[in-house]
Amino acid sequence: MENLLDQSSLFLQQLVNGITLGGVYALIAVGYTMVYGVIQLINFAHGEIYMLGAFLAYTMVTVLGIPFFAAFILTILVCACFGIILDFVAYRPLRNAPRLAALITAIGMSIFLQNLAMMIWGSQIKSYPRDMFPAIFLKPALSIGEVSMTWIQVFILSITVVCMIILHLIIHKTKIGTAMRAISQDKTTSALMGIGVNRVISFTFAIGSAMGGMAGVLVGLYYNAIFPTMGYIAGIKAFAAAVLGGIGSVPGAMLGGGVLGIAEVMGAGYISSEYRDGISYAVMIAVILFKPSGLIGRQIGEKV
Amino acid sequence: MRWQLYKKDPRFVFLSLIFLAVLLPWLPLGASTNYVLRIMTTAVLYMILALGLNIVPGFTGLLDLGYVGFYGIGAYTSGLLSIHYDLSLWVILPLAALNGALWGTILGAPTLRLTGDYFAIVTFGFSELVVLVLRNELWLTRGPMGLPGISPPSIFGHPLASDWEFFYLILLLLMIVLLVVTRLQNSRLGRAWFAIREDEIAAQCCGVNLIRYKVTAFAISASIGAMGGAFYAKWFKFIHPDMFKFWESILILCLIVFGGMGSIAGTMLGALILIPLSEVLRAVLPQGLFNARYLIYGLVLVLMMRWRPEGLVPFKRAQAKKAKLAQERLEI
Amino acid sequence: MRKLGCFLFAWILLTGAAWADSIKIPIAAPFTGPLASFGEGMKNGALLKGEEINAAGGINGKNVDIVLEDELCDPKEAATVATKLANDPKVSVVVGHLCSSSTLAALPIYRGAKLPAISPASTNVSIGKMSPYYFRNVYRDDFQGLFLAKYVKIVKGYKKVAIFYEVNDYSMGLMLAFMKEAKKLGIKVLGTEAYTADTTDFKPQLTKFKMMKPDAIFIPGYAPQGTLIISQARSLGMKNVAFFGADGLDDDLMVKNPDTEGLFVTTPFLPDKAGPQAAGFVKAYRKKFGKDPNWFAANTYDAVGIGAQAIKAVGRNREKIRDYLASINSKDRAYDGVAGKTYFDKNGDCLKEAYVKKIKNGKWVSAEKQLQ
Amino acid sequence: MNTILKIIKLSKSFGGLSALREITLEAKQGQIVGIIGPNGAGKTTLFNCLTSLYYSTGGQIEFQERPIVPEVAETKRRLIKSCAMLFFVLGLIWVPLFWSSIVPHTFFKVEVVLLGIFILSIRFFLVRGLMRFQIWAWGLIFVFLISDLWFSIWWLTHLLSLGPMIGTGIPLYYFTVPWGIIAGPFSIYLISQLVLRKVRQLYGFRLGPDAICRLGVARTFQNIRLFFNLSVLDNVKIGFHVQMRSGVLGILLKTRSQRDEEGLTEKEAFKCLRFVGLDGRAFDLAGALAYGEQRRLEIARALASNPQLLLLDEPAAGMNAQESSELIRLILKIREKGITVLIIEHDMKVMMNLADNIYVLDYGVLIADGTADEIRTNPRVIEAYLGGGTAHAAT
Repeated sequence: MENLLDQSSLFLQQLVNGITLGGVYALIAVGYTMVYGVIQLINFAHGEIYMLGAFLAYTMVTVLGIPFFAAFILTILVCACFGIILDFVAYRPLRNAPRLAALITAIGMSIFLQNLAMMIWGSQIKSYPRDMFPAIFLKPALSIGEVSMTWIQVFILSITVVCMIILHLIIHKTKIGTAMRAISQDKTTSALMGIGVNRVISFTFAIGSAMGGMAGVLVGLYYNAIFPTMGYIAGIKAFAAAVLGGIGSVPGAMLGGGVLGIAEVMGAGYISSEYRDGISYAVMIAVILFKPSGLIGRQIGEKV
Repeated sequence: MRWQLYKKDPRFVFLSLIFLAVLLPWLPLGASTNYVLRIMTTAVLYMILALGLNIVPGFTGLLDLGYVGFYGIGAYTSGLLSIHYDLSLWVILPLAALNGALWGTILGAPTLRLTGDYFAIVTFGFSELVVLVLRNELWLTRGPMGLPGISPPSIFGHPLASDWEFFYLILLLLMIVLLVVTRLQNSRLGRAWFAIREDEIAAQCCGVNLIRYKVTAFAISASIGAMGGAFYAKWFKFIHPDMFKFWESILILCLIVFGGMGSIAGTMLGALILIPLSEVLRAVLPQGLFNARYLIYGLVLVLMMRWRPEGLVPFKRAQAKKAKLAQERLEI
Repeated sequence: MRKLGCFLFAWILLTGAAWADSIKIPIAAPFTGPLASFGEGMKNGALLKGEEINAAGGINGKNVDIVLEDELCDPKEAATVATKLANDPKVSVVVGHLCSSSTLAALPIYRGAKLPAISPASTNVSIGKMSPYYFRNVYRDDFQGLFLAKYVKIVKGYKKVAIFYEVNDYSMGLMLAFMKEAKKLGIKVLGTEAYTADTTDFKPQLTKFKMMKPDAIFIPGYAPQGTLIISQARSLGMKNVAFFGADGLDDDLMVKNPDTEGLFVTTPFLPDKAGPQAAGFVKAYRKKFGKDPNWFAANTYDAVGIGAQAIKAVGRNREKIRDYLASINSKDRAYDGVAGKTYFDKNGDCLKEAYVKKIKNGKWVSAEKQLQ
Repeated sequence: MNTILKIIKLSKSFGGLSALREITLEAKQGQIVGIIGPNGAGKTTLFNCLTSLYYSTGGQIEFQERPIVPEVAETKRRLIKSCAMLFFVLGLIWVPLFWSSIVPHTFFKVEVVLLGIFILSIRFFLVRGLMRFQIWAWGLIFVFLISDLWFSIWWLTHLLSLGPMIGTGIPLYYFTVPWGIIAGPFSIYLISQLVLRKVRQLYGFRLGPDAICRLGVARTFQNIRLFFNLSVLDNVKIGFHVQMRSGVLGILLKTRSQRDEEGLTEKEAFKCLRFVGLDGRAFDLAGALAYGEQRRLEIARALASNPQLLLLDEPAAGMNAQESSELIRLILKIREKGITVLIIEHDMKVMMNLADNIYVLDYGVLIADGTADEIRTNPRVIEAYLGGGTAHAAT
């Protein structure tokens, strides 16, 4: 019987790991979902904004000595502005260029930002100084038998849920939210209706990047490791989560993130840890092939 | 009269360019001839890869981010065949091309129904999976230990050793690929691809079976990539999974974007300029800023798309020139 | 057409090599990229030795010019660097290549150009028999794995061990050697889990280890991932599990992390165990760079010394240098360097002792019980 | 004069909005048929359904007695449903066997139960998807059937090695053997069904736009869809695509047949251009042509695929009087070649003296059909066009 209890606590602990990882992917996936939902562009550079968020918080705390929570808020704001600048510099001029052009610009931007960070902060793995965040984060919040969940995991999940709720309200209740949904249906008509299309798109980028920056800080905290190429792989997995949930829908991003996080952790735990990244890529390809509209998303017919 | 016409004919331009390249090893460069020859061989190799990739985004307008997967498959096919069965390069090249085409079809057939963005992401997923398999399947590829000791190619029994021999071999391959690509471009298949690139719906209504022609384009592009990989393995004599990372796809994409998507001359020019650029940057950049050259490639992608999306040698102008040429030939 | 021709020609001139009349000893290592901290150790060791040689009048009157060649621990870069060095007549011996994959990439080029090379750091097993022009003044992974298994059995007495390896040639080589020896010595290997280079989330695998309840976990990977694994294991509540590793973990990065208390690693160089010159070397290194040398610095320091000694003895002809290096094949003709006596076997490998050091209240100290 | 095209009760709806409701329409060989109606009446949707750019949600289209849009009969639908249900029931006993065969000594474990629920739920969604004719269900079922087949073969070949007891006290042996016998043949049956054209046809897999073009239906578009970056000659050559046969190998080896075919196509393309009056501009880019010339190039490209039925979508839109009279002469020349023409047009002058038979569409419903004179005086048409009130016709 002892074997059974032991096995199930292993499973539950993996589940906890999976949910936390899922929360992180969900936060990043929101950025992809909102941007793709509005202007149908895969914002490859979003992964890099997530990485910049982590590094900004690191620099603020170590170099400028700002306390953690202030640095946390400041990083979110700076990342939001960064998202707007990125849209203004890279994507606005290509608003009605062919999709191939915008996609290639996104890839170029991602490579550019990645190497810029590598030049500024060097390519070694850096970690947040131990005294930076309140010590309570590391103490296990609730532990049943072998299974333990630290406060920082609780902090990440709670922030993810709170952000999702706020975002959902913004999109469905506020004026700018309706404008966003209008633009995702048809850009030109919404412009005719007096919606400042570029302004709303910048707002979308701002929110998406703010979420991405927040995710960067949380990951830096949780794994205590940041390095310039962390955005590239996490970005692609987050996009897979966004597609899995149903591109364009915020709850979809959350669901997709959770499912992908758990699938990856279970895969690494039970199937084979070498193919850990492979599992999320396989899930992404399977979803795109068999159900492009994702779990929640609606099928957007192609207008001839 | 015939001479002026002949001078403008693209075929003549390519032949004279290759004739100039043949002279390269004998140029008096003193000690660094081998080093320059090696850079030129790499540049010509990337020209072949760029011509291969050019078929998918250039002719048919589909962004393929997974091109390095086929490059890796070709390299490992060649490496494994030459280690286990010690086949010569002339047997390996067609086999690698076939293997690349096979995997191109396996990936292409189900995914080519997708819209552009999703297709790009699926090809990216494919190339990452290929790297994972190469790295983790020890029984097949010795995984991270790589494949050392690949025998160099040999012509009539004489194994190639010095750099100029490899340079002539890669030039020969370039001419073959150039022949294939130009013939495809000016044929029914090429026109169907351009139709798909210009307007899919109109192409469909003209009787072009979208899926079949996209998969054909993908298979041919994959086989050229695999052939490039086969040469690379034989030339390098050692291959390792880290050589086929996502960055290579971006680099080759950068070449065709910079040169001009869809135009053969542009793609070749792009490779000729950008590949030696990284060697020049190695000499110019200070020690610490070594990865600045990736930064510059990323910047090239962004700036080109912003100010000159059609690249150095625009596809549209190439078509107009070709049409003018056909008109003059008709009048004679 | 003409525009293209002259453009091409200018391009070629630009990449020509600069001319200087001095003896060039290039150091090929990853000075940027994830393993830059190891490369930096090699750089400092080489520069220090270069200064000392020049201070003592250089080799046969000519100054020694230490040239740093960055290859990012990437096989393609290594091959390009190797070609550049092979074509440079000023270069007659190379001290280079840290990662085994870049070493394997450069080997055929060095053999083609008959250019002898000494690697102070690449420990992979399969490199030895690949080329007669390749020598190493560091022990091989199989020896290190065997030594580690013996040490764990005799000194520490662990019964159940788990292995958490990185998917690369160095880490897997060590793991295979360790497991072979562990089976012979009766140490039970509970399980092995892998991780890729740029992951930061090790919790799924560590949770599996937690359930296995091993005595100790062997991490044959590199330091950057090592610190993360240990601190994440501690946060999962694996307080009483010991950790041990190989020379990949021997880096100051580990000391900064308070969780790594009690970690012990094998290393080719220990200041207080290595003999008389070591003390002088450590003092000079600390004076010049402000911190203690790691084993990369010591080995590179010796490698440059061996190269300089070869050039002094037989001049700059590459073939002669290779024969000279091959002639150092017995204990009495060995090069008595900072990291112990170095002599090569017929494959160009060398048999050197391995030492063990551990972290005690935040500092690297040499372990009490060594194993000879 | 046999009927070349028959559309029976065709309907198409985008979500709630029904663009076409029960359209029945006929076109005879060599006839010019006009379709008129106010904007948004569903004329272009009718053309798109005809060339299967849209999948119509009901009704049938026959071209030369060959069904382009097949009717999915009710009896065949039930066959698919029964297959689906059988597949699901077999799935029920699949899960414990699937897991026990992989990890024999782990019959009761947390993961087995959860994995079982997970696989069962996937199979349930598959069956539901299969019944609603969704493409993704067809794909996934294919994967599951392959794995069923693989495991049944594996079990049948390993009959002895499984042994009566597998660590769990339950004689799996008696489960796995019957399962192997049932699942194997059933999987083969379902795979063959799903692969054979008959079932795929039944599944509502319609001919694609390119297959319809190969049958001999060419069309032009309301907003000009030319290949603007290609030369005029190339645009027409692409129209010849259906008539050419050269494949990849032929092109690469530049075989004699491929060269002859290219030469023939070039001559034919010039003939087409001369027919349309554009042979002077053969070597300019399609984008450089004037609006009227682009319209005529699109018609030339459509003619290049040697169609029996030509669909013209507002060819005279935006043309002045002189250009539209030229167009009328061109369309009459096309009719002399024996090609049936179906025209959508607003310009009454063009329509009245061209069309033999006119159908009038309004809000997706057919409100009138007949010769040009009948239509001109039909009150319902006038009301639809002029929006009620004035009774006298617009001549």
